[in-house]
Amino acid sequence: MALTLSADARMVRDTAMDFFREKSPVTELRRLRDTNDADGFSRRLWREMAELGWTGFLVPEEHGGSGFGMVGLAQVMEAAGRTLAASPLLGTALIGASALDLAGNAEQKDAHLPGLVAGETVFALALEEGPHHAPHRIATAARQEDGGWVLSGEKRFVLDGHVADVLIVAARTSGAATDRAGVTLFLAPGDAPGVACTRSIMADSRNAARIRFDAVRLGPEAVLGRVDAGADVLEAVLDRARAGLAAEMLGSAEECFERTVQYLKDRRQFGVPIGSFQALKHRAARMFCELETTRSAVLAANAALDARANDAAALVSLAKAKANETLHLVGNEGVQMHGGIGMTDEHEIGFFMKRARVAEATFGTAAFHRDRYAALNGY
Amino acid sequence: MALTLSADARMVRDTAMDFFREKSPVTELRRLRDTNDADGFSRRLWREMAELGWTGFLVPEEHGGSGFGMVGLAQVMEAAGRTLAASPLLGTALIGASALDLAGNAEQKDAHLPGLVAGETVFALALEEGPHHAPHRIATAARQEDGGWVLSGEKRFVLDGHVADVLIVAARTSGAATDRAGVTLFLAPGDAPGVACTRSIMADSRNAARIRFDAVRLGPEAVLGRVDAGADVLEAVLDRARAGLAAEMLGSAEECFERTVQYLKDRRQFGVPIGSFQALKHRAARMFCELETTRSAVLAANAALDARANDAAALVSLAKAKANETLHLVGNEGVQMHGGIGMTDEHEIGFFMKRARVAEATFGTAAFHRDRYAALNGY
Amino acid sequence: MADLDRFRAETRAWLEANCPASMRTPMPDEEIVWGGRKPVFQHPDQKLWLDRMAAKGWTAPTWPARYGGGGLTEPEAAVLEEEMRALGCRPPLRSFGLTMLGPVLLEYGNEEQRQEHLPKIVRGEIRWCQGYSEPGAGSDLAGLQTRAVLQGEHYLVNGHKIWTSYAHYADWIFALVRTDPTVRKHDGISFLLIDMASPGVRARPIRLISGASVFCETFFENVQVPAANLVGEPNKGWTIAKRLLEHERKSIGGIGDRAKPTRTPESVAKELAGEADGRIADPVLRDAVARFNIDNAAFQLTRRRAQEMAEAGEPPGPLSAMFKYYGTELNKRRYELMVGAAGTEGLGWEGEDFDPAALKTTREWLRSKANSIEGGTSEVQLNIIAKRVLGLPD
Amino acid sequence: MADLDRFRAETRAWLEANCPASMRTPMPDEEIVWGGRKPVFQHPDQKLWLDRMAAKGWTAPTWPARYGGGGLTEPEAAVLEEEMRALGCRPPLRSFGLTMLGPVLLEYGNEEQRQEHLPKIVRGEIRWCQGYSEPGAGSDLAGLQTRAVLQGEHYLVNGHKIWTSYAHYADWIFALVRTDPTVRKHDGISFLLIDMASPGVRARPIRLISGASVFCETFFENVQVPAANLVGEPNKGWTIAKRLLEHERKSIGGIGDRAKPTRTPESVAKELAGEADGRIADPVLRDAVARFNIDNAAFQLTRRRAQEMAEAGEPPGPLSAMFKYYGTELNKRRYELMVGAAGTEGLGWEGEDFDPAALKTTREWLRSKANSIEGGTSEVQLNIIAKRVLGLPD
Repeated sequence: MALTLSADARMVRDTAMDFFREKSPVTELRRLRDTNDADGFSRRLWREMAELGWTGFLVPEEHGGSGFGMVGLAQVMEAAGRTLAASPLLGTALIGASALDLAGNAEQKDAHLPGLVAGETVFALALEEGPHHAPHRIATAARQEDGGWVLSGEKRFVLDGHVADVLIVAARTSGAATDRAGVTLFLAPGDAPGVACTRSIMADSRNAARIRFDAVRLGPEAVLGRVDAGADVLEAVLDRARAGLAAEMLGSAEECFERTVQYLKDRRQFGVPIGSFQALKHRAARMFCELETTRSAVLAANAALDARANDAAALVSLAKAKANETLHLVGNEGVQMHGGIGMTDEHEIGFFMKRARVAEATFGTAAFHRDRYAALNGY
Repeated sequence: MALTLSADARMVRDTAMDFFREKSPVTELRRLRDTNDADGFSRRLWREMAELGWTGFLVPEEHGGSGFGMVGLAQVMEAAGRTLAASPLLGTALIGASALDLAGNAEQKDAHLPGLVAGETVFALALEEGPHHAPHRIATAARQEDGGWVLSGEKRFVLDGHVADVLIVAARTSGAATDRAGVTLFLAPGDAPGVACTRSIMADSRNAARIRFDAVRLGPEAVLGRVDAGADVLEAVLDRARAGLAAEMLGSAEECFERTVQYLKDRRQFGVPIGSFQALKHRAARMFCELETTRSAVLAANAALDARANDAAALVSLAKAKANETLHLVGNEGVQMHGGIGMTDEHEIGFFMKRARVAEATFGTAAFHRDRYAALNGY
Repeated sequence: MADLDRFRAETRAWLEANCPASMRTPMPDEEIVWGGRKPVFQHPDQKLWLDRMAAKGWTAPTWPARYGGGGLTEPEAAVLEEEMRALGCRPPLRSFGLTMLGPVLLEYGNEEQRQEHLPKIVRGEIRWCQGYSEPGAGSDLAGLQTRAVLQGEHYLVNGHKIWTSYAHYADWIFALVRTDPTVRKHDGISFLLIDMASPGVRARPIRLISGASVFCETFFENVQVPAANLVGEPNKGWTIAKRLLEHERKSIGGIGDRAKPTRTPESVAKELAGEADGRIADPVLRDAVARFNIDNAAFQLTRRRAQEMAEAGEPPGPLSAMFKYYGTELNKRRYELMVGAAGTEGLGWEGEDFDPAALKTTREWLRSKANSIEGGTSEVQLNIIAKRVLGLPD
Repeated sequence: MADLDRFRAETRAWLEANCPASMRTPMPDEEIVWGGRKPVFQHPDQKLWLDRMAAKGWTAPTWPARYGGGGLTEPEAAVLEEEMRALGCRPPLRSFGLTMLGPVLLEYGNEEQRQEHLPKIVRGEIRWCQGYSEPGAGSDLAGLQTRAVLQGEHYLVNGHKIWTSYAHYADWIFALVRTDPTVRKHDGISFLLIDMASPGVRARPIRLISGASVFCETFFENVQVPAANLVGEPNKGWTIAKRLLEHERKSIGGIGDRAKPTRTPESVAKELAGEADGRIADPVLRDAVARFNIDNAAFQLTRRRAQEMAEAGEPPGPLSAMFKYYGTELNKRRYELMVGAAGTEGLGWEGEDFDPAALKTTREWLRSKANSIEGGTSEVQLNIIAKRVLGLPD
C-alpha cells in the first residue's frame, strides 16, 4: 500500500486538474446556481468525463470499465474539489458503480453498467431519513407482495435525487428501525409510479432531494444483493463514497488554502502585506500541517480500499474525519483572512466554506467518524 | 447578587494579598516540599490565618465565627492561589465549616467549631473512591451495630488526610454503589482505631492520603445530618468547596499570567522583546479574555451561594469549569512562553502548571462540570 | 427622587394615552421605522407614533430641546426607557443619525450644523448612512483614499466607499475623506457630510455569502460638497472617527444578546440530533453545547460586571476592550453549533421541504462570519488588547 | 546484489558468533552504554560487545576505515542494521560523537582532527556533549555570547552554556563560541572542541519540573583551548551549527514513535476512567482519544509518505518542515490525555499507593512540555514553515 502515486495515477491527476480548471472553474458552479439550472450540473461536461474514462474507474473491464480503482478516482475527485465542480461523480461513478460492482448480479450489471460508463445513466443513493448520517436507521419499508416488493417511506438528502435515472434505495425488510440486519438495497427507476421527488438546493448550491415512496411496486429483480443483508454492501459502498468525498474535500481545502495564502501575500494594510503578521503566519502554518496530514490519510484510505486491506474501514474514517476538520478550518479561516471581501458573494472564497459544511454532513461528520474509528480500533 | 466587591470584601482581599505575598510566597511551598515537611503546611501561618478570622467566615457568630460568607472567603482563596499557598483553608475553613454549619447539630457544633475557628482542629473530607470525582459512587459501608456504626472501606485522594483531626466520611448506609440516596456523612476522629492512613504527595507538592477504614467503630453521635440523606448536604458542601477552589485557581491563573506577560516584556531574542511577536500577543490577549470571564463566573458563583440563589449550583459548575480550563491554558502557556527556563525546577512558573492539573481533578474536571451544568439547565 | 417619581407617572400616563395599541406589540425586523425623505410605513400607526414621540423630542430623549431633542436628564431618559419597556412600546425610529451622527455633531459640530441636521434626525426626516471603509482600507481604516479637494466654496470628492450600510436608502452620508495626502495618514483625514442626492454619488448594494444585504458600495465621482459641511477642523477627522468606532464596537459586541433567541444550540440539538431522558442524546454534542453556553454565560456576566463597575463609578478599565472580540467569536460559535446540530436540515438554501426557521438560521450562520470582520477585525481587537491592556510592546 | 546477499550471510554469522546472549535482550534505558574515559558497564558483556563491534568499526558502520569506521556502503549499513534488529542485538554504543560530532568532522574537520577524534569516538573512549544554547540565546541561538579570544596558540574561552545534555559525564564538548563580536551575529561564531578536563570548565546538572534530568549548565572561566581545536574556518561556525540542528530536529520530531508505548490514552482511559461493552465508557473522553489517535495516525502516515518519497527519489520538499512541530505537539497532547484520563491516579509524585507506571507517566507528561521548546520552539518551527514553505513575507 503505497503513499506515493503511480505514474498512471499521476497522469490521471494531471489530466483531471487541467480538465476542471479549464472547463469547470468555480464560475461554472456560480452559473449553474444563478441560472437555476434544472440539472445542477452540465450534462455535456459529464459526458466528457465519461469519455475520459472516469465513470469506469470502478467498473471491471468485462463491463466496459477499466477497474483502475479508488486511488485513480480519488485524483479526479480531488481535482473536482479544487474548483468545486458539481457533477454526478460521487453518486454515479463512485456509489452507483460500487454498488453494482459489489452486489449486482449479471443481469443488473448488463442492464446498468453500460449506461453508467457512458455517462448516460445517473444514479442516486436514497439512504438518509434524518438530518444526520445514520446508515442503519432505516424505517422505509419494503414488503413482499405478488412475488415483488412494495416500497413505502421517505428519504432525505438524496444527492442528485431529482435527476437520477436509477435510485439505490435502502429499505427495511425485517428487524427494528435501527438494526443493522434486515436492510435490503433496491434498484428503482427514478420515474417509477409512486415516486415523488422534491428538489432542494443546499447552501453549497448543490442539489439534494426529498423522495417519497408511496407504495412503489418493484419486481423481484430490483433487489441488489441479498435480502436483509444490505448493510454489508452499504457499508462497503459508503466507505468508497467517503474516501472519494474525502479526496474531493482535500482538493477544496488545498485550493481554498492556496488562495488564502496568496491573498495574504497580495493584500496590503498598514503599508505591509498582511501575510507578514506573525499571528496570521502561524495560523497559516498550522493549516499547512493539517492539509499535509489529511493528504496522507486520504491517500492511505483510497490505497487501502484498492488493496482490500483489513484496516481499510478505519483508514476511511480517519480520512473523512481529517478531511472534515481540515476543510472546516480552512474554509472558515479563508473567509476570515480575506476580511470583508471574503464575505461578498462576488468573491469565490465563501463558496469553499459553504461547500465545507455540506460535505462534512455527507456520509458522516467528524464526530461520527471518530466514534467509528474508535469502535473499529477496539475502544 | 452583585458582581462587584463590597468595601468589606475589598479589605479582606487587600489583607489576604499582603499576607500571602509576605508570609507565604511560592518559595514557602518549595521549602515545604524540599524539607519533606511532615504536615505539608505551616501550622504557625495557619494560626495566623485563624487570627485574621478567615477560619470563621463560614461559621455563624453564635459559634465564634463572623458568617462573612463565601465572597469574602473567595478573596482569601484567590490570594492564596496567587502564591500557591498550601494550607487547610479548603479542607477546614471551607469544607469542615460548611459541613458543620449546614448539617451539624448543636452538640457537634459545640464540640468542633471552636477548635476549627481557632485554627487548632484540621478537617478532611474522605469522599473519593476512584481516580475521578464521583460524589455518589460510594462503596465504603457503614452498618449499624450495638446502637453505633461500623465503618469499612477505602478512600482516596483525601486532601490533608494525614494531618486531619476530624475526618468527614461519606459512607453508604443503604442503596447500590452509585445511588444518590443512601449516603450518610460521619464525623470520625483521624486517629480512631481501625483508621489506616498513607500519605502521598501529588504533583503539585501537596498532600493527599489514602485512608482505609477497617471496621472502625463510631458512636451514634458521629452521624452528621440525617442517615441516608447525606447526598444533599454533601452537594451543598461540595458546591462551596468548588466555588472556593475556583477562586483559588483564578488567583493562580492571574499570577501565572501576569508573570508570563512580564516575561514577554523582559525576555529579548533577536534583538527585541519576545512580547513584540504578534503570535504571542494574540495568545496573551486570548488568555486575558478567559481570565476576565473566569473572574466574573467565580464572583457570580460565590455571590450566588451567599444569596442562596436558585441557580447557585449551575453557577458553581460554570465557575469551576471555567477556572479549570483557564488555569490549564494559562499554566501550559506559561511554561511554553517561558521556554527552557520554564522547564527548570528552579523557576517558579512550572509550579503553576503542576498545581493546575491537581486542582482541575479536585471536585470535578471541566467535563464533569459541563455535564452537570447541562443537566441543571435541562439539557 | 420625588421629581423622578412624578416624571415616571407622567411619562407612563402619556405613553398610555399616546402609544397606539399596535405599537405595543413585538416588532419584527421588517417593521423597523427608519425615516428619511421617502419614509416607509407599513401602517399609519407607525407614522402617528413617530410624530407624537418626535414632537416631544423623545426619539432623542437626552438631546437638548433647542435641537428638537427631549432635553431629559440621564435618569429621566432611563425612566422613559423603563416605562416604554414596561408597556411594550416599540422604538418609534431607528437611525444612524440618532445613534452615531447626532452625538458627533453635539460634540464636534458647529451651531449651524446642529441647527440644520439635528431636528431632522429627531423627526426622522433625513436618513443617514456611514461612509468609512474602502476596498483598500479595512483594518487599516486610516489608509483611506477617498479624496476631498477644496475648490473655493466646495470640496470636490472622488473615491469609493464600501460597507456603507443602507446607502441605497439613505439621504445623506457622513464620510471620512482625505483632505491632505502629504502628511501622516492619520493627520490628513476630515469628517464630511454629503447629500446623497448630489450629482456623482452612486450606491450599489452588495450581495453577501448569506444573500442580499444592507451593505452597499458607494461611489463618488466629482461630487461637489459645500465646504460648510465639514465637521470639526479640517484634517482632524480621525479623532471623530475613533469616537464613532468605539460606539460601533460596543454595539456589535452585544450582538449575541440583542434578543432572547428562540432557537438555541440546545433546542436545535434536542430537536434535530435527538433527545433522551430530557437531555441532548449525544454526550459529545451535549458537551460542546455546554461548553458554548458556559463561555457565553461567563461573557454575559462579564458584561454585567463592567456595567456594575461603571454604575459604581469604578473605571471598567481594560474590561471593555474584550467585548467586541469575545462577543463576536461567541456568536460565530453559536451558529456553528446550531448548524452542526441541525445536520443536513441546517444547510438548506432553497426548497419547500426546509423549515423556514432553519433556512433563516443558515443565512444567519453565514452572516455571523462577518461579525469578526466588521467594526474592527478580531485580529485588530487582539492587537488592541495586547497593546493597551497588557502593555506588550510593538 | 549477490555481494549484498553474501554480506548479509557473513554479517549474520558474525553477529551470531560474537553478540553475547545477554546483549540480545531488550535494553532498558539504564543499560545504555555511553563510553567515555570512565565508562560505566553494568555487565562485562557490555564491554565485550562494544569492543568486538568497535574492532570491526561497526559502531560507525559508514565511516571510512582509516578513521576506525566500518567503511560500509549505505546498503551494507542497512543490512547490518536489519540483521542486528533481526537478532535483537543491542546497539553497542550510544554517543553524540557518533550521531552529531562525527558527521561534522567528516564534512568540516581537517585531517588531524579526524585522526585525533574519530577513532576514539568509534571505540567509545571519549564521550562528547554539545554546547550550543545559552541563558540569553535560546530561540535566537545566534545571539550567543560565550567568547573565545585568540591569544597566541590558544583561545581563551569565557561564558555560560545551558541545556548541555550529559555535560557532567562528558569528556569533551563541541561548542559554539563568539570569535568576532564586531560583525553580524551569524558571522562571528566558531565551532570549537574543548576538553572538559581543562581548568576553568564546570558543569552543573539542571533539575527540571519533571525531576532530575540529563541537562546541565556548563561554565567556562578563562579556559585555554588550543587554536588547533577550531573546526572549519574561524567565524564560519554557524554553517556547521545549522547542519547539526537539522539533524537534531529530525530526531526530536520522531519522538512519539521511538518505542511502541505500553500505556496508550485508550488503555489508560479504559483502565482508570471506565470501560463499558469493550469501549471507553465516557463518550466525551472516547471522542478526545479518537481525535488524538486520528491526528497521530495521520502524522505517522505523513512520515511514511515522506520516507517513500525520499526512497522514490522525489524531494519530500516542504513536508519535513512540519515534523518537529507536529510531532512534539502530538506528544504533549498524548500525555495530557493520559494524565487527564487517569484522574488523581495520574497526578501522583511520591507515595507507595501509586502505580509505578503511573508515576512514570506523570514525570513523562511534565518532561514532554520541553518537546516544543528544545531543538527549536514550536513558534520558531511555525515561522520556518510560514517563510520557507508558504513563502510568506517577513
